[in-house]
Amino acid sequence: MALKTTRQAINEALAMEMRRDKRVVVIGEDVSGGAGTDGSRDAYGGVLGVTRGLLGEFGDSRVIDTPITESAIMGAAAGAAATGLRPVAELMFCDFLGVCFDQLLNQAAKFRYMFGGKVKTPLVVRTMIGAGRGAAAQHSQSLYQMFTAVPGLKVVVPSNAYDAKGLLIEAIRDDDPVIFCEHKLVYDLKSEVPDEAYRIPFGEANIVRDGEDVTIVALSRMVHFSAEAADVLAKEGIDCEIIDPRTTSPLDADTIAESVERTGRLVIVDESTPRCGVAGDIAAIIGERCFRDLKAPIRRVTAPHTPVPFSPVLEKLYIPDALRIAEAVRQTVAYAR
Amino acid sequence: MALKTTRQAINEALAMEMRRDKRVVVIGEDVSGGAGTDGSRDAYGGVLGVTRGLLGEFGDSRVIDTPITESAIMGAAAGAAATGLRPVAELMFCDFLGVCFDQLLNQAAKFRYMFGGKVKTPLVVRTMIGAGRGAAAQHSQSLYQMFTAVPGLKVVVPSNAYDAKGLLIEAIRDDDPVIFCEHKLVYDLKSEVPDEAYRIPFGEANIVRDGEDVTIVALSRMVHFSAEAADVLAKEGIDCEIIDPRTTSPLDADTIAESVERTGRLVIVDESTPRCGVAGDIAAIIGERCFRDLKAPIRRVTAPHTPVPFSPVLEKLYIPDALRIAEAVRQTVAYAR
Amino acid sequence: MQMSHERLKKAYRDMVTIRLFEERVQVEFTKGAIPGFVHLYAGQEASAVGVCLDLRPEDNIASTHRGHGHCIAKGCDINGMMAELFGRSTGLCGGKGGSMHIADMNVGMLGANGIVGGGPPLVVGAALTAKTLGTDNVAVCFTGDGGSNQGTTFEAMNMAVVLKVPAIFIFENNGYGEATGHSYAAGNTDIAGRAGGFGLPAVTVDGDNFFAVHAAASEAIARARAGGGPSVIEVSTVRFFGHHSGDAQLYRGKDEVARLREERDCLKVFRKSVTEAALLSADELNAIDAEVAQAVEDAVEAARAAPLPVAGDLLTDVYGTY
Amino acid sequence: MQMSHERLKKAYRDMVTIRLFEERVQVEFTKGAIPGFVHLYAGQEASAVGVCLDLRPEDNIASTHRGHGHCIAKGCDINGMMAELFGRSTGLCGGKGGSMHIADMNVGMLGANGIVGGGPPLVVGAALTAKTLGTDNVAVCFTGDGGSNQGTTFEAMNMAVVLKVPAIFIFENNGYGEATGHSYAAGNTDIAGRAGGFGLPAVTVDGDNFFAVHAAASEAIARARAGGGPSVIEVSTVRFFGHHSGDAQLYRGKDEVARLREERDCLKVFRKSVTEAALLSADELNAIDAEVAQAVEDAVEAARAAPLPVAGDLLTDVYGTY
Ligand SMILES: Cc1ncc(C[n+]2csc(CCOP(=O)(O)OP(=O)(O)O)c2C)c(N)n1
Ligand SMILES: Cc1ncc(C[n+]2csc(CCOP(=O)(O)OP(=O)(O)O)c2C)c(N)n1
Ligand SMILES: [Mg+2]
Ligand SMILES: [Mg+2]
Repeated sequence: MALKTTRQAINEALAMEMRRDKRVVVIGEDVSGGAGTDGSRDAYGGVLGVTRGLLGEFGDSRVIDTPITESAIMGAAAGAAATGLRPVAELMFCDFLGVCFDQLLNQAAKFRYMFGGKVKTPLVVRTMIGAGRGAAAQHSQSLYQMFTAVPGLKVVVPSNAYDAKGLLIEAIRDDDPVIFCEHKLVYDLKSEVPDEAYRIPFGEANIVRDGEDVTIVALSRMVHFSAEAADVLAKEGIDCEIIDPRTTSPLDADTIAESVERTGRLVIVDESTPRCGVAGDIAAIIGERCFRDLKAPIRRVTAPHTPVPFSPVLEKLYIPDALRIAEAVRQTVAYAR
Repeated sequence: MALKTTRQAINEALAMEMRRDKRVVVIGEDVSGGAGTDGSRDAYGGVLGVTRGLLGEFGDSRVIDTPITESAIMGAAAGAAATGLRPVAELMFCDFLGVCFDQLLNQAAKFRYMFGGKVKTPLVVRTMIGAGRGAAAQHSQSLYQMFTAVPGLKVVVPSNAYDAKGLLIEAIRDDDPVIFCEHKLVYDLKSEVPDEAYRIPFGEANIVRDGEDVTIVALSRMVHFSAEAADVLAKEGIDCEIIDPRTTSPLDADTIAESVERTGRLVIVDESTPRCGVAGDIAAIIGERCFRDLKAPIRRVTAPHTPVPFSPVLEKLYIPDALRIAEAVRQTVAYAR
Repeated sequence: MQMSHERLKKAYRDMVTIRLFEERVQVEFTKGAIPGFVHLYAGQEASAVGVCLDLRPEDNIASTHRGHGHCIAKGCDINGMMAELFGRSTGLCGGKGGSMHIADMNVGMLGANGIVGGGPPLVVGAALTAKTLGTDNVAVCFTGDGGSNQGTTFEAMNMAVVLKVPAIFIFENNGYGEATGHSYAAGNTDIAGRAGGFGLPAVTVDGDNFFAVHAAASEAIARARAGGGPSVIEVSTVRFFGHHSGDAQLYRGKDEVARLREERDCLKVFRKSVTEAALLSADELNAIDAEVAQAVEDAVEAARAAPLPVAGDLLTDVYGTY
Repeated sequence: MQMSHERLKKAYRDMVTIRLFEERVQVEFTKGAIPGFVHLYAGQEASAVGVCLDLRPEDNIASTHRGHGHCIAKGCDINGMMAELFGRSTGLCGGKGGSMHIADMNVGMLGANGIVGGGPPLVVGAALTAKTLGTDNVAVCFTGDGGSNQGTTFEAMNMAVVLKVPAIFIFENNGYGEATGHSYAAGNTDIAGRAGGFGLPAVTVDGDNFFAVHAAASEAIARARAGGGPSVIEVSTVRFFGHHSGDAQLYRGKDEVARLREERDCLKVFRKSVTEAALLSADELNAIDAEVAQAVEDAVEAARAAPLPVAGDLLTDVYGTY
């Protein structure tokens, strides 16, 4: 085992699966880069370098650069998946779903059901989410709620390198379309990652920290901010349990419910916007299941209902942080029925 | 006042606003029909005849047929709205958002914020929602949750002719982009509709029926099924209050909360799928606000987490109906903490 | 090269099957036996059959909302199709798909499609599978004149050229997208001409003439199998029914349909040409007509008698595991 | 027709402003004073300025992620722009938009755009406004070679032809979309040729030559104003910096940028041609250089000193009423 960044973990998962199964191909804009230029190939390896090196090992018939043409990329990947490949397509930023959503919403996601179960679509779409890099309104969203809302899609939101590797391998071996949401600011975070292949099943939440007073459910980067908040709160005598669902579809409501049955209190932390989001979704599910157990209202800590602002001073206020999480937890714990 | 269908009410609202303001134009596929043919113009007036007759009065410079090109339609409407028109664009079926979502999600919805408040986008997108006509997986969805999730969009889901007219006039006069979701099976429903223009403000729910035992929040066609259920339940001695939010963004949480403070019980009925939907969204909001008042868990009656099946026997099971609503209400009322 | 007797008969049988299937669907739909919406393919038979005759089961096609003809030409069982239209559990999709979503991967039918422009990107993918796995399969996409204006269609053509995949784009130009004329909807009405600008061979053929369609398709398929990349074929054709069953067709000229049925019926054209050239006799053709009529009748009977889906079916087939 | 002295000076001033603005942004970005991502326009100045010189404030343009040049050419205030890049509340968007979302409706600048292919449909709309309200305004869309492959772009061109609106599509072909060569990404690398197939006049011009760009734009604008409908202009041009500030540019040939700066600098070309023809003197040009350098310096100073947005700004400007 060695410390690896999430970027490395994802790259490793891709390489291992491509070695193992020649049907696995990577396709997207600048997944290698340098095609049709006088300079070097693999010049990008993905805009943030996540797929770098794959071209050298697997060649351009399996690491496929494309024009700027997201509908064709997603559609080609869906069509290839339905006919025998296991493509890992890249949607550079999740914000771009708007130019290609049909191929996921109405095509890939619906094939299995609408064709009476006779078509499998083992497609993985890797896409970047998250604010915090000053990338403004059209490159900073966390639109996993849109994917989670679509029956037929599975949605993965890894928070760390270890999970990213195991979940991506699982995604590639899964026979349904999977949207794999990578947070820009999680790429450089390190954790212990085994060199060999391993799978993390979908729908199994990770209990990141045990605690007795309050349950915090947090997604992706928010897991880390929640941990910061929990450290602070521990000093105040508040003992937080932190649960990382890892996949929003399927959602491991059981693990969350078991925790809330003990703690009686739930705070959900989600970097995305509040309306029809994953935080509200979990609140509704747990609010119903744990009605008798809840000692305080379920609180959601989310972005405001606005686009992502550019100016870093505003962006910082936009993104939920440890301070806001801690404050929400305090209020939840202090709540007296 | 006269009894009018929702179809008539919408048509009337469009005609009146077009008469009043020459900046209002209607644009979409076959909004009149017959362009470039040897037969008659206005041959369709919209696939379900909602815009019929507008061409004759306003001409083809204001009732604009287009190719099959939803991105260009939505984008042109957004660009026209930002530069001085007040377009009412038609997205024939909401299911088609997948081929044009970017122009709403990243363009129209974000202009005002991302440009620092300096651009207004008085755009209305009329679109059809709903299952129940055997139109299968790609023509039967109710994707208002996708629109509601987008900061910057307002979302209207009228359940009857009276509301449709007043809300559409409001939408056209509003300076923000509004998605106006028309249920296929609400078009033929009649109600009393004044001949003159009137506005129904956004974010004001309609209390369709007063009751003391349980609050039912229902959207669009589900309002009628809920009323059926309430009639049945009344005979069993269960007194239902029915609230039709009319707009999901903005959402009139106050009216719902006031009702739940009295009844202590809430059932939400939503024809759409359950994950990250409007039902869950309302459940999360009210669960938090009315925590002390709730005598039973908030129940959601929705479609299952599947695409819409074709066969009418399955489609009937898919759509929430009065039976399922009544059963959910009974369980909610019977719930003992 | 002269087509074999067997192939000629197969071509005719497939075309007649489409025609009689569609005419019967119209009747059943009007009676209320078929729910939802149906878009009939009658008039365009030479296109589907001319294109598909040289395809193998391993080759894939993607279709449109007007998909019955493509399904039949690609080898879908008409019993399974009819049952699907009737919403029965014996349908090709177990009754879950309906007219707009008939698919059968066993014969390479990747699905009718309710989204105009939905199919072209998918076909680039099916062609990519062939190229990547080194088979000589090809993938064919049917799109209408209306769909030729959709952005996804343009993207798919460019991508196919860039990736040099064995994809063939067929544009069935029947002059209408719903109630709108192609002459209005396309800034340049020459679909093949516009497509050719994307850097692939593009031709227009007379869709009333099965042999013309077949010749062009043959060439494109052979090129694609040999690694020569994608092509476009525009088929100029006609629609005998409305956009969907029940369409009042006010946008069509007076007597337009009657005239087309008289002058531009690809079945009549085929019959005339094969009988005049003494390739098939009237008796042989009539025998096929009768056979097919019976088969369609049987399909309707079977569909009518077939079981409906059961409640449990609502929740199956959405995820492999979840 | 010879351009007036004033207009020549304005053209030069705008081009130099873009160049010096971008070079300064590169410095400030590298220092860390500018957050996020910036895509610099240096090398392409003749395109923005050649196209915009004949535009009026009421004419609209839509731009791309590489928008600074278009903004300046259309008349955006560089103080407001620089402050926006610095994320200040005095920025053109109050600091909420940043480099990729600069807009100023007062001068007809409908926004830079972070979505490749986002602009073309919007411009069809701006042109529709002009047509519907009966003004003779036009609307211009800038798109890159990369963006020329996006479906929305194709749709917009077709729609513009169908609606006969005064829209002009400029394709700035700098040979790259990020790290991918245009020669790879486009099945047909002749952007204007492919666009011409959509049924509108389409030409290619030398983007190093301001006068060539201006002549083509003039013609297209005049045609659009007169009701003659949409046009396409492909401008062949060069990018002096990387895709974004900080790009290592490994995909570029050795010495490629140095050579381009030497041989294909539109400012040098302009200078040479106007001095040789004795239209402007070296002194006049130098004076402009100095003036602009000072203006850019002032913009940076002002931006640095400007106030940041305050917490309350987070929640404003999202709905007019809610
Ligand atoms: C994305 C999308 N837009 C619009 C529609 C509605 N629609 C269904 S078929 C059709 C016309 C298609 O015309 P064409 O491609 O020529 O095919 P044809 O019906 O003539 O076979 C339209 C507009 C749709 N199904 N999908
Ligand atoms: C829909 C979409 N896809 C991809 C991107 C990422 N991206 C930003 S700029 C760019 C390259 C654009 O190339 P081109 O159009 O040639 O413009 P240039 O950068 O050369 O000015 C890409 C791929 C994006 N912003 N939007
Ligand atoms: Mg057609
Ligand atoms: Mg470029």
